[in-house]
Amino acid sequence: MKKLLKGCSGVLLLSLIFLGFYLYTAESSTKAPEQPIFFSHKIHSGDNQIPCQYCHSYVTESTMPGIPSMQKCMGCHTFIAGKDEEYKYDGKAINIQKEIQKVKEYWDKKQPISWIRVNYLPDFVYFTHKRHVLREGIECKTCHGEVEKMDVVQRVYRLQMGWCVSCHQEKAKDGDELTKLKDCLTCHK
Amino acid sequence: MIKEQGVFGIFSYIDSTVQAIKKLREADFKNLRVFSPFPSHEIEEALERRESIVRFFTLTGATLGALCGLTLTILTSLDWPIRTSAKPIVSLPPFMIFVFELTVLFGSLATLLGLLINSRLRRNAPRIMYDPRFSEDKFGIAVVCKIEDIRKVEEILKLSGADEIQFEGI
Amino acid sequence: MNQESALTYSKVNHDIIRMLDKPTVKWWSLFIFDLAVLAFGLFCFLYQVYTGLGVAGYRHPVFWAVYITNFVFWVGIAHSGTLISAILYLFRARFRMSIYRISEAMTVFAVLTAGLFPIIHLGRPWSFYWLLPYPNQRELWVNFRSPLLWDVFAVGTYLTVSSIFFFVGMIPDIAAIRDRVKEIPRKIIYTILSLGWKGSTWEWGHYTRAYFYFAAFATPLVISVHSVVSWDFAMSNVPGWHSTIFPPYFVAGAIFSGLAMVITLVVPIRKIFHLEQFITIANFEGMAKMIILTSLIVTYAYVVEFFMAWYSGNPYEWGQFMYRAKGDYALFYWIMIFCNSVVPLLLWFKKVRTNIKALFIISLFINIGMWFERFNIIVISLSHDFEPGGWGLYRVSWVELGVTAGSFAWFFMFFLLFIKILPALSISEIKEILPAPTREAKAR
Amino acid sequence: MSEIKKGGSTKPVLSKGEGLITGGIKRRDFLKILGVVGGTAAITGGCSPEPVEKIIPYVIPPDTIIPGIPKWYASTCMECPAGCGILVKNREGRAIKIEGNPLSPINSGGTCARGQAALQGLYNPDRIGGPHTRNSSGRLEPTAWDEAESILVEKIKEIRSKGNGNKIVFLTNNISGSLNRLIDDWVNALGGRHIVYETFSHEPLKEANRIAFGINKIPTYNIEKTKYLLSFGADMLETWLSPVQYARKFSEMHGYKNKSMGKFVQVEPRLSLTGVSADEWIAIRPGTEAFLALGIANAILSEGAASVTSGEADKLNRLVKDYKPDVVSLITEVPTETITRIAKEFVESRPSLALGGGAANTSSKSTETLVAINILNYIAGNVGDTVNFGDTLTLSNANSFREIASLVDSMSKSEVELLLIYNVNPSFTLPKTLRFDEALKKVPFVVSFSSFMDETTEQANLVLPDHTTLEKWGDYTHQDSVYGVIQPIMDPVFNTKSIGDVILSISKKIEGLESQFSSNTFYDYLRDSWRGIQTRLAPDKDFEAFWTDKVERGGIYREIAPIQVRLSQEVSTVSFSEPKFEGEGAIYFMAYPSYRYYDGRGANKPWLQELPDAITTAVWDTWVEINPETARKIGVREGDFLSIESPYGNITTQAYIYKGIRPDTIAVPIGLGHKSYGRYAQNRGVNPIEILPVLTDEASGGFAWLSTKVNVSKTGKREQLVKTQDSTSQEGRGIAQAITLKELESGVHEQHELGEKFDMYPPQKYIKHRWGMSIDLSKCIGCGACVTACYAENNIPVVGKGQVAKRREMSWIRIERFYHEDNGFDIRFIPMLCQHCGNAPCEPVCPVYATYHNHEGLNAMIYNRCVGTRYCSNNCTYKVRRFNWFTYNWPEPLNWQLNPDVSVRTKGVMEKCTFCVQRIRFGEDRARDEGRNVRDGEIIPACAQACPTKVIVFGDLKDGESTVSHLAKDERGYRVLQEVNTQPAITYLKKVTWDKA
Repeated sequence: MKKLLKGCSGVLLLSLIFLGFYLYTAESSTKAPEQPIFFSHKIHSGDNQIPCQYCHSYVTESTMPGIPSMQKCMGCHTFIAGKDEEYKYDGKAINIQKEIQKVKEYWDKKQPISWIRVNYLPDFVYFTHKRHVLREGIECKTCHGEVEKMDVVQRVYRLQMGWCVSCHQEKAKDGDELTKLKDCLTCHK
Repeated sequence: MIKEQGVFGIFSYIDSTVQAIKKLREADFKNLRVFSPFPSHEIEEALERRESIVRFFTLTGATLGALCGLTLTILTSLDWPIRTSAKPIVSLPPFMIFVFELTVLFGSLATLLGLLINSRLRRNAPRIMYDPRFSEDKFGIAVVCKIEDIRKVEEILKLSGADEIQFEGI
Repeated sequence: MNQESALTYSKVNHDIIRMLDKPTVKWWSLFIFDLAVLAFGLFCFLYQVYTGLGVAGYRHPVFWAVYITNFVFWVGIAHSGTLISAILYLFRARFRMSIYRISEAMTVFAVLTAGLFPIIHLGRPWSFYWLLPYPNQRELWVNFRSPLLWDVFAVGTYLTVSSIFFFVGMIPDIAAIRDRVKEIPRKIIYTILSLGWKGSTWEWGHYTRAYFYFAAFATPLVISVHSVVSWDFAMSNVPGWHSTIFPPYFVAGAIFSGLAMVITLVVPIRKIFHLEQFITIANFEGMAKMIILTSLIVTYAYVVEFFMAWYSGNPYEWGQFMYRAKGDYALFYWIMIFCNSVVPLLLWFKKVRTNIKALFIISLFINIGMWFERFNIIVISLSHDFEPGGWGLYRVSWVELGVTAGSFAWFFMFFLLFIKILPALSISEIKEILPAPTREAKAR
Repeated sequence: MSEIKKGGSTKPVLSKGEGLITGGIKRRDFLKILGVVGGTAAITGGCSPEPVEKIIPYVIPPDTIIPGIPKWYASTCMECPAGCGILVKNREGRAIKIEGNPLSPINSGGTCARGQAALQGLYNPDRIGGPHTRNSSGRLEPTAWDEAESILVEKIKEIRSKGNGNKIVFLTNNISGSLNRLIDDWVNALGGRHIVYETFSHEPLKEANRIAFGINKIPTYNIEKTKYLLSFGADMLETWLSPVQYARKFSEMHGYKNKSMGKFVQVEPRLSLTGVSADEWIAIRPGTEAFLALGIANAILSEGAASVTSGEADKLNRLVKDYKPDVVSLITEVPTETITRIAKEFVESRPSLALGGGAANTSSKSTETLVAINILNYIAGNVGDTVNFGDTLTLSNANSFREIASLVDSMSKSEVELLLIYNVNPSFTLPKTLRFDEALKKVPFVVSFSSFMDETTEQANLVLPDHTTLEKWGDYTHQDSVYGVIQPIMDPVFNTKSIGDVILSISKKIEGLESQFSSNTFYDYLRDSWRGIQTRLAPDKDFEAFWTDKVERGGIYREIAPIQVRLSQEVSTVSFSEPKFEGEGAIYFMAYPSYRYYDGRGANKPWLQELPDAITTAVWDTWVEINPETARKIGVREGDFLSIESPYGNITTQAYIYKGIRPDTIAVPIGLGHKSYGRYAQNRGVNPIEILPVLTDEASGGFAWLSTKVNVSKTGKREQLVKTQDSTSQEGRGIAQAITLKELESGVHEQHELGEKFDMYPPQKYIKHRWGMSIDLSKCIGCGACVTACYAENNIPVVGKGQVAKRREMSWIRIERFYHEDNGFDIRFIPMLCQHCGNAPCEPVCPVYATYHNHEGLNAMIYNRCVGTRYCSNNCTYKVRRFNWFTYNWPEPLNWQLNPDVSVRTKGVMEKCTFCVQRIRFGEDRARDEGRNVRDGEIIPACAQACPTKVIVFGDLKDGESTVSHLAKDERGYRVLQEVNTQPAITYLKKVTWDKA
């Protein structure tokens, strides 16, 4: 009888430890969402070498990077119709031209495309891209992963507090700076 | 566990029980097991048992607790130093409270452990060499002995006034 | 102890185990009513969690009220249990033997009740676990300088230790029950609980030793716990809270209220189960005397608080205490004085001390008085502190009353179950104080 | 349209689509990127579930909006006729905060609570969503714009065909500038009349000036220059003419600097908010101010101290000879020596200034009173110095009440066929006895341009809702020296249309008008009229440059010097007598304009409703102020419902026992008691105007507000009067401290030890800054602008009357008021907010570090870490922490105003003043980007910014050169409850009082 009890408690204890460990280091990546249009970052910034800031133009001046306007899309796609060929993406075959056609339709309807959000921060977190990209010169992929290798962007890091803090800790040069970087008010207002 | 064998006497009176114990020990039967419905000093003395070692468990537990209290508070405070009011990051006076609490906590748990281990409280129900009346009003002496000694033991128990005598494992 | 001579070991077993017979209709009806009240309390709590703490009567600047009052009240109740079982054990006070099991049970259940309130009163109860120092991905720890965290540890430890103490003390008695009951489910349960206790000498040896240590731990613990609870107030700077006298004052108060609660519980049990032989007038008198003592200590504290407020010339303190005596809450203040300082004076008379009915009524008064003591300390101080611009009044809401009622139901639920499932009196220890049966005695 | 998440909107906004692609003012378009408004979304627990969120890009990016970066646009506030210059913050296409325009000479940076609350007019959930017309069943039903306009066109055509153009009346408030011109021309072209109605139009001021100086205008007053201010019931810090301007000037005159300050004496039966700031309150018998003025004049003249020509002297002497101080004393119940003393002080401390004509004290003899006051100013040589007739008010153009009355009369005689109503609400602001509503029924067709469903609009046949000021183009002139530009801060929230555009577009459809009103939009019309201004003021400039410059600066600001005027002959014809009071009652009834609601137009803004009245701290309701003596007589306690009965009706409201009012007078604030006007205003409080008689100031035809005697009786009903501060005494605890000028001059007064004294603990270490604040009590007038500004900046929820009754208001800063009765009755204000203590009691008690002391001296509060033990607030010495008892909501579209840089708190967390940490961070970031240190005064919290009298100074205590660190060492400096050794970062400067005789 007591053996059984012991066993139970043992299992419980272990599972607790594992849970703690998971919460401590959890960095799962989520699968790519189904976007309204098949937009491949790989083709744009990978194959065609378009720099991130060409589309996400506010990244160095504002808190948020900005999602490219339809106008920006059409800026190129009035001229680039795309190849009329099947493009392979996880088992599916996608016709690039058709996808670009969709963008044109949106444009003609003067209707914005509603993308599914991939990288998400809770609302009580204040993160400024400007501060990180412009001043600290942190590369996009540090947080977003190698987007140029992804067709449909998916989240690479869960962007949890512990993850942010660890980076802040590394970046600090001296005690004072550490205090500043680990000040709660840095991200929570 | 190995099947024990021996003689097993049940008494109604404490003094006769004590007497029997004394006699048996004189007769050089040291492996006795005595049962009583309440902790009895006479019997303890008669058996000349040494001090329980539970106290060592207690000591270890308590010390461990104190250390845990100290390290937990100090290390976590230093891990992310956050200034509240003008108080120092490591402010020992309040931390002492945790040292104390954890001392008591771990101490008690260790003591419980010590009790369970030492008094072998692990089997579900006593099967052999036990009589339900022990928990009520009877005393008992179980003598583990060689087969040739059985008669002798029985003799002693009878003389010292055992109400009844049973034999285990024979 | 004259009638006790009639007691034999087997009678002890018989009488005490008899209490565990099939519950009567009365018991069941009581139990169901109790559950109903508990359900209502639970509803109130959930309603509060869903809508927000606003449904309670809190208002600026009174941010703590009935919930914390209940917390302190129940923790206080708990203390006398440990006092009777542990401290008196160390002092070898014989009159504890017959009542300590009940008071110990009371301790455990009271702590279980008290422990709920810190969570109930939280603004965001669902994240109460943030008060525990556990490793998390946020790399955040807790603030060990906060009295509230001292509470977490103190109460947690107290609950664990007193439960162990409670259980260990019962092992031999459970064994006794095991050896008597026949019907299968109970047999199995008691067998498991008794951990195969045989009452052999080596068991007794370690047992007594361990029990002694538990007592030795519980004694300072019980004092520390209520000191910590008092520090929740004393460590702040609120006039009426910030006072060095608080720890002894609270500990005394706790024991005071606890003893009263023991009487409140024991008197009916004694009556219902005809335990007059076990629980004698002498037992009650012993408690009554301790009540007088603690009542005097508490009264002394009341006086000293006032004196210090006046003598220190601190306008905030003095303002606070004049407000207590004359302000909006004066009624509650005087109720407290009457119940805690005046009523117990009756116990100076042996007639009253030895009159069960009188004791019972007085104990009820004390329970009420002590509840109001906590209410006064918490609410009145908060409503009238440093900054006149921030002063405001508090009114209790039905939700708070519901939860409070629920907490009593919660406590009595455990108690009712205890009476029917576990030995309410200590079999083996009562035997200790009976004269051991010897052949000489027989012969004579 | 796109749905925007929490803090955003799902309300479809017409023409948004077009707005995006075709012309329109793109920079003001709504943001289409979701998540960036996330800042306004609620905080949740530790690890929040991650909802599927949409991000929606612009179709075409607006030219100047960068998501996440605020833009400021200059405009003009239209919450009252003062027309202060404002700057409006635009984030992601939304107006989220209003601040005073530092360039504007009117308010130079400050605002009042009403100005701050203009946003809640813009986003008011009860605005009229689009044009409405009355259907057959007599109910107003929505319609389309062209539909609505054509209805109006048809009506006008019909009327003109009958040749009844003269029966068209356009009733507006005092809209000066281009719109005024447009309406004038337009209605004239139709043959009708344009009548300007202002509830408080101060006709007696004009008339008195005409009589005394032959100038039929309202001048401006250079209060800042005066050393001695004598006000006969002018509530210049509340609603009188230009409150923010005069508050600023007053603080310059009365604020303590280098060992001196001006003196301010207030003469009025009820101690008003303005009077509270006075050094001396003279509780004069209602309506007898004239005699006091004459008495003073008499004393001055008999002393021969007057600076007038001998001729004038005789003339005046003849006028005032009967009013010897002792005589006057009998009439006015002001002691003789007081009169002579004031007379002495008034001439000796020059330049002095005498003011008068506050609405509440306007009696049937106000013109005479003001003539007397003019005489005072004249003989003290203030006219042409502190009284500036060079720079007069456009308010002078408003029609008198008498004219309004005659309009109502002609309406009831069905002499009006078409009534167009804009920005006025006569059925609320006119006394019931005038029977405006009945008259309105006689008008066949009524058009309202109101954006809100007020009492008058409810009776209109056609409703053509105008934009609010923040959505449209326009201009406004309050005084000759200022041309303010009104520019749209954002696209219209609702389907509304600028009145100017409506007039222009319907003119197109009416023959004879199309040529005269050729401009396509009012914007063009406006620019044309500004071309005129440019050719007048800056002929050499190129217009576009001129225009953009003015739009950026918010308008044209000039200096106009005072002109010299002499006393006119007519003065000597004036005869003085006591005013008429209607009703047999024993008690004077005073209905005073509320500084929160003005004439009632503020009542639909929750911020103003929840802003505690400075004197009573009451909210969300009306009350009647009654002297304790009188109260004792009729056995009234606070909260009792009193029935106030005049010959014209009675009102019932709760009593507030107030020592600051004469025993023979009771007072009720104007502004509440609306029958409609939206959820916040409706059926709340009572409207004292209802029981006033139609009595005018005889000479000027202005409405006589102080003209009734009433009976007061108990109804027996009693309720808690909902207010935010119960205690009126500070129990000698030195919360709001004061010091006399003498003590300061002599320098003998105990100075507070402000240095960090011995401490068990090591001193706090501050890395770069230690933010601190100083609050000068000698300047605080208790106007509450800071409170409302804080609500706007920090997303502070409004909790409503029921919750305030439980003292659960959420304001981070509160104005505490304490009554002093030691020598005379006197009230002190003290703004109380988080002191950001160096040794904060709240911090160590939090079990989860949700509040702590950061390296910049901020007492940080991390909402999302808070579990809600509330211990911090218990331990807070100043009780400035607020708890979220519930999750509070902002009804659509009020939530559009939420500041994206500040978390919206949810139920169960503590919150409090953060010194506007978001602004601090913004300033620091900018400094870092520009590679420099933060400049002193660069970072200003919302409260300090809004304060019209610049009471609050914010800065870095670590930098020894900063203003605030100097003030922290000021001799008047003290810290509230510093004996508790919390070492606050806020230093209060003691109020300075003149030694009372």
